[in-house]
Amino acid sequence: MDYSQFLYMPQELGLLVVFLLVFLFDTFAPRRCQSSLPVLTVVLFGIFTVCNYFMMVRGTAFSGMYESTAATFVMKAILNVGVLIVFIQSIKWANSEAMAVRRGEFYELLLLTVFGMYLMISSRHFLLFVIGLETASLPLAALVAFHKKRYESHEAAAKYMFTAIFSSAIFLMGLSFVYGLFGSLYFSDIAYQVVNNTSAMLVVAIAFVIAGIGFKLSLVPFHLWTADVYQGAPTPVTSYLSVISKGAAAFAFMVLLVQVFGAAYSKVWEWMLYAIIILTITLGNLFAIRQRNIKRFLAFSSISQAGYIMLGVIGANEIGLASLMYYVLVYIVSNLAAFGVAFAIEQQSGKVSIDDYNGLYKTNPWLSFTMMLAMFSLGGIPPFAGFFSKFFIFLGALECGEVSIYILVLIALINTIISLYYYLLVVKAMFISPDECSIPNFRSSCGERVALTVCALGIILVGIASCIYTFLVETAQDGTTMFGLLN
Amino acid sequence: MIWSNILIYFVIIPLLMLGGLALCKNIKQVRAVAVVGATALMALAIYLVVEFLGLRAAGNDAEMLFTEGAVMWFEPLNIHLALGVDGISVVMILLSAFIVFAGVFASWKMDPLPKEFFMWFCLLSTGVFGFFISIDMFTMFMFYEVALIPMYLLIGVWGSGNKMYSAMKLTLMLMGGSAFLMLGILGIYFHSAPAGQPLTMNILEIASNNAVPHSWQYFLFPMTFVGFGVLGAMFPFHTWSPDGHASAPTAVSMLHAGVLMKLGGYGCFRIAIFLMPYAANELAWIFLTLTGISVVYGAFSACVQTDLKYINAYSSVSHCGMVLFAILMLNTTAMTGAVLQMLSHGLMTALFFALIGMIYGRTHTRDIRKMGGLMQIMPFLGVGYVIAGLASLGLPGLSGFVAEMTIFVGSFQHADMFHRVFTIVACCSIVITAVYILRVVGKLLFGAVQDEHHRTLTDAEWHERLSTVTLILAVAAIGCFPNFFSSIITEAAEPIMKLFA
Amino acid sequence: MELSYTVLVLIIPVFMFLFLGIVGVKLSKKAAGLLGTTAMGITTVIAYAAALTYFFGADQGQVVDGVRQQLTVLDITWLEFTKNLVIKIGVLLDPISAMMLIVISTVSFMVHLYSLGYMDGEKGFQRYYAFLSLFTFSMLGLVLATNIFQMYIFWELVGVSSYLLIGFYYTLPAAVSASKKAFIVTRFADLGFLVGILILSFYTDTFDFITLTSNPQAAISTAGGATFLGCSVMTWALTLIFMGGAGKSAMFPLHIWLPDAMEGPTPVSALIHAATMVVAGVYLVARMFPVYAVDATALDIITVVGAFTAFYAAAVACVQSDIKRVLAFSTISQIAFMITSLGVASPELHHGVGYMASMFHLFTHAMFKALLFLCAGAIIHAVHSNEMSAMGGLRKYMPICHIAFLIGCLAISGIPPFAGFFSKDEILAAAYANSPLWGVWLSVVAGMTAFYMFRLYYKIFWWNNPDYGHHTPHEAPMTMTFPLIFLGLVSIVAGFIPFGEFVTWNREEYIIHLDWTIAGTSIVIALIGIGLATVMYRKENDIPERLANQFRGLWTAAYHRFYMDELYQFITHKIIFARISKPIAWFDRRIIDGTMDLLANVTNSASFAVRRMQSGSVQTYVWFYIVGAVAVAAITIICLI
Amino acid sequence: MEFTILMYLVPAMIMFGCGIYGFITRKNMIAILISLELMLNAVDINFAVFNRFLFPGQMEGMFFSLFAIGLAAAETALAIAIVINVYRAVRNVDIRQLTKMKF
Repeated sequence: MDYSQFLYMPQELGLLVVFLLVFLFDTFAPRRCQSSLPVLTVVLFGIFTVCNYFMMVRGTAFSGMYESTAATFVMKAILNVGVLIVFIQSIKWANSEAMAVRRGEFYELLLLTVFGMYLMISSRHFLLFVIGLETASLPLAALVAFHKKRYESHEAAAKYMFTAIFSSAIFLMGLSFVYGLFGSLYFSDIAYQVVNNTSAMLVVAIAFVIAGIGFKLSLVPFHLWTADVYQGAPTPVTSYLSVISKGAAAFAFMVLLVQVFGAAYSKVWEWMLYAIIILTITLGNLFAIRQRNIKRFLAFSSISQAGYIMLGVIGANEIGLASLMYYVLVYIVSNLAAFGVAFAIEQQSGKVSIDDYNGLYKTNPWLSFTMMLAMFSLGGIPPFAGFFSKFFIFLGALECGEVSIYILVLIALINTIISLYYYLLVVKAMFISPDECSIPNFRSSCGERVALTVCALGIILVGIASCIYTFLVETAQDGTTMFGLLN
Repeated sequence: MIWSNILIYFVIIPLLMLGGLALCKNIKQVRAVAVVGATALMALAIYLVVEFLGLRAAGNDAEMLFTEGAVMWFEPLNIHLALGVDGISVVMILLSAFIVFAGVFASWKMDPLPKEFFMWFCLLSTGVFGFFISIDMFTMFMFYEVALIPMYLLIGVWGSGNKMYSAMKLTLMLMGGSAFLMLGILGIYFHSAPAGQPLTMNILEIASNNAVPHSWQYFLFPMTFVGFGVLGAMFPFHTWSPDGHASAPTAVSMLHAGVLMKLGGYGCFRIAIFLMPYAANELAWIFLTLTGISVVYGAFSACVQTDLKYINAYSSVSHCGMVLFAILMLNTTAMTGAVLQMLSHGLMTALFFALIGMIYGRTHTRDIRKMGGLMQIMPFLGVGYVIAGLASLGLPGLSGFVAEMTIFVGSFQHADMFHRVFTIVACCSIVITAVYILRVVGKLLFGAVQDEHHRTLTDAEWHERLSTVTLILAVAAIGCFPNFFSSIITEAAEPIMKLFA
Repeated sequence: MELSYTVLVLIIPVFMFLFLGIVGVKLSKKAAGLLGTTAMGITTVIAYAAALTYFFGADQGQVVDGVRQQLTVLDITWLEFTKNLVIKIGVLLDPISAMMLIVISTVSFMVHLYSLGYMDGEKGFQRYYAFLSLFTFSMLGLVLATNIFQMYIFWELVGVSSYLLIGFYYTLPAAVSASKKAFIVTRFADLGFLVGILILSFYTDTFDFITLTSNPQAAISTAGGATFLGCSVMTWALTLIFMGGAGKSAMFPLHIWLPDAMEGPTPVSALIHAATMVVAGVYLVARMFPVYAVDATALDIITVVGAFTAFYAAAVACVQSDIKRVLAFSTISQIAFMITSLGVASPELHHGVGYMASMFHLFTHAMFKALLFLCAGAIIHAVHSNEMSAMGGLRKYMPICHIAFLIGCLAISGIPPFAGFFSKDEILAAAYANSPLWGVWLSVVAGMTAFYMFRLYYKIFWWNNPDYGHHTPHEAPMTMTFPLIFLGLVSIVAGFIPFGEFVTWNREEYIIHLDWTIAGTSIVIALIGIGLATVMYRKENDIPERLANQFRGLWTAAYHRFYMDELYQFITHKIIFARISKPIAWFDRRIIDGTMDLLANVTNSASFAVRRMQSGSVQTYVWFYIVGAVAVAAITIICLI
Repeated sequence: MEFTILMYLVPAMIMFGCGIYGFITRKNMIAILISLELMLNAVDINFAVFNRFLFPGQMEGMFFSLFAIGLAAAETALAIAIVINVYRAVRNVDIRQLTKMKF
């Protein structure tokens, strides 16, 4: 066997190195310097993230089971940024008493899920894909259950676990149909045989596959676990769930649908996705309106955001892919900012209800300012990044120029008004509502502040600095054969 | 390079103000920064007008001037940061500069959080100026929303009455409008160039390509027109206006009625009409009916209001309806009238709201039934109010008359009977306007003093006098020397209206 | 042109207005008053100079083969609508505008002078003079207008200055509502004027008077016989324009504002509501006369409106008890005379003498009606009341005023040799020339005029005198009596001016020769009227009571001005406010706004409705999951088959 | 008798259906885990059968089912651990009690 092909997966290898170092330190380092583990992890992962940008390679490995293209590379790099921010945020938390013995596990499990996502992103064979998927989702179940003391944590873990297994069963069933139809699990082989094949079996297979990934993306109606899990899980895990795994899944989803089932686009899955997008955006918004718990609220908002991300998939073109990656990046910074503020406040005062935020601006101007940026960005208000990402995702969707897509976009646009309503509710709580017993002023930990600053800068700059989007478009167009068989 | 273009500084200055305000420690510095910035903007605007006239006089008859230094922004989508102004945008910029200047002084004693107030104020003006100077649909739309969103906090935090409701309603309705607008703009973008050529967001190129298929125009024209029409308070999308104005603080009402609502009219004309002349011609009658309604309708419902701000909000509905009405007449004179009306309505409504704010700040009520005989107590404000009222009911020598007459004459030149009859209907509004203006003036200023406590109140202070006088002078200037403005506007409107000749 | 200095008559007053308006409060009252009066004096001198130069200018250049030329002294572009439709601000000198110059400047100067005494010690004295200057400016601008739109501009300005002056005592509710009423009613009329202008300019493509009047046939023909609702558009235009005139000149049914306008200071009533502004309507029709002359329908409408108003106002005047109201109604009636006389003056009959007559009457009426009002002012100043019941026997206390008032009454009743006789005689002549009906009608009204004027005269100066308590009425100060004397003299001699040499419809000379049959009858009728008044009101008696009781219904109706005001009240409040505005406001709040709120509520309730989905039990979640997946698949399959 | 592919597929599908049914109806979490196992095994059977009958050439399906079994084991292990956690917390394993967080 030719080991040189491992060189085509430098990011995975780098990640493994980081993981091993952390693991070794966690196992053998003396107890007294254990507390420096989080910082170490951050440093290592930071170095890795930076190095990422020098390890760009293109090529396939393992007889085409694994492919590394510009797009996958950039996608992983984007995810790394998010993961790094999550790590930085959770330094203080990881050093808290409750975490004393288990902080190592936290980081190791997270790193493992990242590894799984890498595999998902660049796998070109369903076996590898499934392995990646499971690697990405199983450790998260453990992480959701991380709060030993809190009951919600366990309930959330149970719900997540059962739904996850169920959905993977469905997904695998779908795969078995695919295998039964085409006798191969290589993306490329399947893609060619999908052409003008519209057997019911294929339709069921595609539906099951969509359901399987839809679970990770929490698309309606596969989303019902989301709110409970987000609420129950420890906040860093929640933020991780909400952005990183969602981002990875979104990319993988696009690859799967476009590259594998692209030939069935207009006949089969365009309409499935069409319906699912409308349901996702609308129901997500409808649920979000009434939430008072900030984490649940963000959960539903992230559901509707996932719907918007799917607009990039339904566009099924380079602009769509680029806009999707861009949207994920913007979504990472915005959502992490929101979660960061929520997390800081939860850490400080244990308050998680939006009503507790009343008059926050008087006491903690910077936190509320960051939160406001995040809300405006999520709501798609210029000049913040969210506006640009929404605009481009719509643009990508409309590229194909079908009237039906115009209607879809119109529905999505009308939904942005509803979403703006509940985002403004948070802003209102912080800036306008009278403050009888507002949270006292406090100084959040260094890590949190760094993370929030990064996010805030991201929110302001990612949009205006057009070079990022331009770069993403170039990446999307760079030698990808994704859209070859589309019809 | 774009820095060589003076237009960009209309955006830079407010941003600098924003930064400066962020560093301010106390109210004095805040005021200093605000005044300096506003004055700079005013000076720049006047300089721009001079330059513009100079270039025109020099025989530069390009449709847009100051277009140099366009910067490629989002290369894959061919989105530029492209600037340019014609006569219409120039006068709009001048108007905005005036209102911002007056607004700063009208909100001199803003409390609480003056710093934050002025920061939002600056963001709003950034959006407004950016909208007027850009000729790229994307940047236009971006600045448009930048101008809209600060309203929420400006009303929500510093407003009065049922402010949360009003602020939310205003923001959501306007954003709803811009949702339609976004779809319209995307649609135009995808049909901006004939097959094979690169798509573009640049208004001038789209207009010269004129490639939007007629079938699409039928869909996109209503989208964009309604999108902007919501902000232009077009019936039946005007209901944000009364509540919003009633709850907004003085300066915000000034800015909103004075400048923001103009974005609606300007956009309707610059994007909807200019880029889709065919549909504009075909569908004009629908919107003509709507705006014709809102002209009379607003005036009538102003007659029975008892809250000063509601009265002015409804009169704004009527006057802005006049703007859209004239735009839809699709001829040069009416178009000139529309822009003049935007100017005059902007100034006099700003004046109105400033005075109402000052009166409210003293009497703490806006209910005209609770006030009376204020003329004896605060003669300066009283006289100012009377002048504003006379301007609004179209007294010759003040701006209102010029604008309305141009609109009426222009609209009546339309060859079609339907349009002329509607013009006469619109004319009726001048009587109704007189009715409600005089009703207010009579109840509020004249007669005996209603509330003995009011006798102790004081007249305007220096900064209030300053902002009032600024606006009154502007109103009178337009009223007395209309040809100066109308000639600038006409030469800008003519080439566009050729599309319909 | 050597007459270009005429523009000063506009510049000086407007400057005075701004000056007094802005820094007036700083000045002392005396200073402000004197300043205003002097400025007015200068204006008057210039106006006279201009008018006299125009008429008797050394170089007879103004007269070309017997036709007086119309001189456009200056014409500045003010606002350019289209290439041809341009608003210009200019000065047009022709016989009628020159004549109006004299009238306005004279009366205005007299009133300025008179006010020095009358308004002495009033609060806002400076403001008063500022407004007077504004009015003078606007009125002069109106008469000197070179185009119909300039006229409209100043038309609005006089409306506003009248509004401001009527509401001068702005603390009195009566004054406020009167001023509001005056403005809104005239504004409504101006709407007609505006629409008329729009139609006219649309077809003729010009605002300019000279272009319009020089060749009216062309104007009609460009309309190409276009009709609207069965009537030719030209008739519409002209009638609507006349509507504007009717509003300003208080023709029935737009007259209702004038009696209330008496709430303003008496000199103001003399200046605006007797001598100058109210005749603007007459002036407008006269200005456009050549155009009207080619449209018989419009002229007939004018005649009917005028004739009816003349009678109506006279009838009401006979029973009013407030002296200013009596004078107001007599004004209405007299202006109606002028209007009628324009209406009946079609060029082919009797050299269109009606035109000349109406202008002549305008001139004389301005003088003697101003005189009457100023006298009334002096009387009110003396007895501090408008009610006749508070007066009587004043001839002993204020002889000058008595004489002046008597002159005024004789003049208005048309007794030779006073001014009114000549002008009214010409009007009657014109009316008879048109049709006997109008002749008789107007003669009757003339008789009524004599009756109610002398009723007034007797009730004030003879009748029994109530006890005036400690302060007995006394003669007014010099500043007030001088104008009375001056105007009195004018009212005596003005009739002998050979008016026809100066003002005729075609600006050619016309020699007035009295038609003694008409003159005789009119004198007789006037004397009858006077005699009747003498019998009834010479001294205390109960004839009026008995008559009033005999015709109780008629009397009350007339006393309440035939309930016109009530009708208007009903229309404005019951119809416009209650039936239109309130429903619209309600509709706006409930329906339109309600829909918007409804959308929000629907969204909220929807979000409440769907919450069951999130039941919290994994099994429901999975249920939705599998159903969703299968449904998606099933639907797609069905669609594919 | 001749073994056709359906003879394997139908039972597999039935197993799958039973799994779903069990998941939705059982109260006991362990029972639910068992039904999940049923579903996963049905998948394994599918792969194996498809491979054996339709594509005997290569072993892809077989391998896949091997991996799937492994994954199933891992999942079950984790699930059991969580169930135990829950049991520690609330002293029972009734899934219908786990509805504290809802709406």
